[in-house]
Amino acid sequence: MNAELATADLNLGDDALIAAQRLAEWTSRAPELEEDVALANIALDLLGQARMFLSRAGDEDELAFLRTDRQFTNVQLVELPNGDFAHAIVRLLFFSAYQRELYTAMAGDEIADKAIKEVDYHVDHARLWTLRLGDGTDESHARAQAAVDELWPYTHELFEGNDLRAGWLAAVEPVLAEATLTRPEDGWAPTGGRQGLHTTHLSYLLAEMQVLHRAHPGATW
Amino acid sequence: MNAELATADLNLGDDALIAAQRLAEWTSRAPELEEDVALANIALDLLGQARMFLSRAGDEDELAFLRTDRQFTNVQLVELPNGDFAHAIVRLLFFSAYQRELYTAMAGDEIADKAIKEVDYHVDHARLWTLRLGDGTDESHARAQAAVDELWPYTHELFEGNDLRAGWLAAVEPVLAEATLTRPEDGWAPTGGRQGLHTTHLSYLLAEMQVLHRAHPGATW
Amino acid sequence: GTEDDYFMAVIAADQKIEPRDWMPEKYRKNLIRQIAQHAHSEIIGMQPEGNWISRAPTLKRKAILLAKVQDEAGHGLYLYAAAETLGVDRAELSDMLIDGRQKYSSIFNYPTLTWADVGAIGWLVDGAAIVNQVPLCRASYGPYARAMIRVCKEESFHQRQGYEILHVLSHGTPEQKAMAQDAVDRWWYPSLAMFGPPEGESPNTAQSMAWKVKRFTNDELRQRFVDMCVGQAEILDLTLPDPGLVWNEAEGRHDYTQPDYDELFRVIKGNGPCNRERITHRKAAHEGGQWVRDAAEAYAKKKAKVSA
Amino acid sequence: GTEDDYFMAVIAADQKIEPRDWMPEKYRKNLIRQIAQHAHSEIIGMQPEGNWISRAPTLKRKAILLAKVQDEAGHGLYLYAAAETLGVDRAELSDMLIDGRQKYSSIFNYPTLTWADVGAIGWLVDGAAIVNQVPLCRASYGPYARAMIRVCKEESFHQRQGYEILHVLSHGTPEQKAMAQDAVDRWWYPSLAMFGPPEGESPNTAQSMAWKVKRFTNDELRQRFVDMCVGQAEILDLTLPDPGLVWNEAEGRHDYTQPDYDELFRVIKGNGPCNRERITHRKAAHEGGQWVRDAAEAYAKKKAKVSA
Repeated sequence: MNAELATADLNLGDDALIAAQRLAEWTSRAPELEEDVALANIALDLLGQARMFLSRAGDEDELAFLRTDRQFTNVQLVELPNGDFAHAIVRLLFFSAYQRELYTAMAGDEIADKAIKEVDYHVDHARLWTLRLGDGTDESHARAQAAVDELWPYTHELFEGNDLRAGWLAAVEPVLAEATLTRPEDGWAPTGGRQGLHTTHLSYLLAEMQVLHRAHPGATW
Repeated sequence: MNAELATADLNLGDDALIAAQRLAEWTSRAPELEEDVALANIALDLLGQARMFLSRAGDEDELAFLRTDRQFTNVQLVELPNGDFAHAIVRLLFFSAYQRELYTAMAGDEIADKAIKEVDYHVDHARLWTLRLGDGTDESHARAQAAVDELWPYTHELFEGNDLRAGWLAAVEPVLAEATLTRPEDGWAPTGGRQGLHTTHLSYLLAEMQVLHRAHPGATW
Repeated sequence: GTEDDYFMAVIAADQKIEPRDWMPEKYRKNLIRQIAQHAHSEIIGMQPEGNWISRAPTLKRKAILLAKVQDEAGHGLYLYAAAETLGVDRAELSDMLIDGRQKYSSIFNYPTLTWADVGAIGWLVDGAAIVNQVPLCRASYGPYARAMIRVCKEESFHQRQGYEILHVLSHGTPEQKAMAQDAVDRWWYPSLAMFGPPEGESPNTAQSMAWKVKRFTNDELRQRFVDMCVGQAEILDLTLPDPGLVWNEAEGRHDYTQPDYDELFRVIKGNGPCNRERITHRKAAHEGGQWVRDAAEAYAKKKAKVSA
Repeated sequence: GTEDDYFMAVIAADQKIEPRDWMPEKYRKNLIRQIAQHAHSEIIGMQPEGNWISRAPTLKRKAILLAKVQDEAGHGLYLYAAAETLGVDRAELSDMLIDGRQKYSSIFNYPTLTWADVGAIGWLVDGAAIVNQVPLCRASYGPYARAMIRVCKEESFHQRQGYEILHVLSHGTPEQKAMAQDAVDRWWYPSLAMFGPPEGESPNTAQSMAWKVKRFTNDELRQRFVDMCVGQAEILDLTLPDPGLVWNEAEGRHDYTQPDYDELFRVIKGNGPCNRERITHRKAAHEGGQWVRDAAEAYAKKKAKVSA
């Protein structure tokens, strides 16, 4: 294993872990029971991916529970606090479309090959809900557009150091268009996650996620 | 120092500390700048009381930062999550009126004698705002009444093992009446705080409050 | 009448009543009440355990717990579907849960204070649920019996997971062991109370047994549960918090102290530690999701119009 | 005209202009802009530091930090009061902050990532603010000068507290020391940028200096700040993140690398890491408090009617 691959594994593992943590916060709060099942299922897939990537980079629990936010290298998109259901769906669309591009580009990598099938389903689920919300009622359209506008700037960070943006745009733009949503102008492009510079939200997320593990150093669970 | 007094100090210290922590969450979020100053001031007073009581019971920082929720003995009233401003004011009214009765009954105790002047101001501040909200607009009345209804059951726990309730009612009931608010019927009386049985909210509050201290065992700050 | 005779004959022959079959109105109502209460319990039951997903101590435990809570949502889905075969709809049942016309298991009105509670719920609460539910796999109403087979299979998996959590804790650090014992101390009596009040005080038992919706009395099931737990507690090296719990050689069973049924009734009537919180949470999720369900419906209508 | 002569004579004599005095419209507008921006900075400045109140590592540090953030609210109050003497009202200023017509110091658009940031803000940001503000205690407009005297006194107390936080960290565990260095690395250049762009690029400087609202150029103040920090950094045993920072014997001052002014302008234009978050937070507090302010007003009217 070379150092570059270990870094990549950390990045991908952290992305998936933090995305799973946010999505799991929806548990018992979804707008319908089927969606409680679906969101938990997607969170489980992401958690599984996180475990595989982190285990390849080191000890999954040491990495997940004993690093500070300055040591996590996930993109900021996944750490932003949950908003409404439109926020969850649009974030899932943006993030899973990115994961699909990435895992496709990584073809031959054992973990990516396994995860791509899951991610296909995530994209599809997000796409269907984006259509329903964007092209549903006035209220759902407004909420979906607000989520798109809020989250778009954070998507730029997904493409630092790779050339996946064209493929991602080709996947995402038609969904937004079919959902009657406006694709925002590119402008502000917050960054820093890959260097451990996060929004202030991540340290709160980690405080909660790590509290039990850290309270019992060396314990087995 | 006898064991009974140490327990009393822990109870009172924990009450004040958790109340301060919740009140301090309002910082930079108050409905007007004067109220940002006032709430921070009250939180500071409570924090000061907590420090004196906990220091008399042991090491203030060990007690504040290294116990679990099962070891905290504050009443549940102070640990409930923040709601709207009416919730903050009504809780302050109920809690500070209790503190005033208690500290008055403790006359001669060095800490109580010092704190009583602060608490007089807290009661007065809460009283004035209860009047403004209860007898203000329809919306503020409805919000104040909702806060009274939600919080009233939790006041029973304040009077476990003491005979302060009559004095407290004599202080609180006229304020509610003048504020055109209905004093709820007594009924459900949640309990457990003094035995370390809390609502599930306390462990989240502590996870946040203790995260930094616990992450650096033995460090000086 | 002939219909009633046929119905009773099916029951007597241990055959299944199916949705298309005639059934007495009281049988139907009683079943709806029971299945809905069970479905509601799965849905509300997501909350106490869901409380620890974000804080699970390892990633593996997080995955197991998340999968378990997801299973509960799934159980809710099968059970609502079974109830719907009796001519009610889910939205109506959901409303009845939120406004308190229908109940859910009172056990979920207790808080989950530590990670060990996740273990204790699995071991004791799911254990009690299984003892209650295994006979329901033979319930006379087909859709209910079939849903219960699936539910019981998953529940017994959950119970083993809970048992294993406690086993690891009780063989871990002194703090972990204390945490496990504390959880068992708090969950033991509420679990015993899950079987309901003793006979004579439970209004529905006799009729339910005649209809083979219920097959054992509350006390029979509670005894079975106690007898089952004693040996498991020994292996766990944890103490069941009942000094009156002793083997009765003559009767071939354990004597034990009954739970405090006054407390049970207080909780059932709405005054447990978490009743308000559970319903407020469910209501917020349901009402907060209204705009989403409206959007899905509006979108489906647009698409139907286009393809028509 | 005579009024203008009198005004300039007061300025020339280093006397104070008071609210009742005649003043040029541009002087008034310029002052309102400057005082309001300063007040807004205090209000927005509560957020980055407020972020650590709930997590302060000891109760004493929690009390000190809470008191400091409370002081900032207090400074906001004096400064809004000073601005109000110039004929604007606070509600209007508050609206201009929220809708972006008036600015606040760009430094507060950076996040506070660790506890050490609280120290770095105290040492560097409050330090830079003091260098900027001490001359304003002699500003020609009386209410502003008097508010600044009070503000500067408290700020210098805050600066010492921040310095002390960093001192403890840098002499603590290796993790604490690294945390302190990391914070200084991140806050150094944004603090230098607080003095504004170099002369020639700052549109208001010449006029403000003529009116004795401003008394030194941005570069003079920045130089003073750099010279002050170097010795303090040595005692702190922390490195200022500028390899170009060296003593220039000939000039009797330190040479240093200028901050990235492109970044400063990006942040001023709204694209710093936290601009949106800061305004969203302020807006939520302001709008969320509307019903409270309405209630207070309605109550006051009722009482006035009763006593009338």
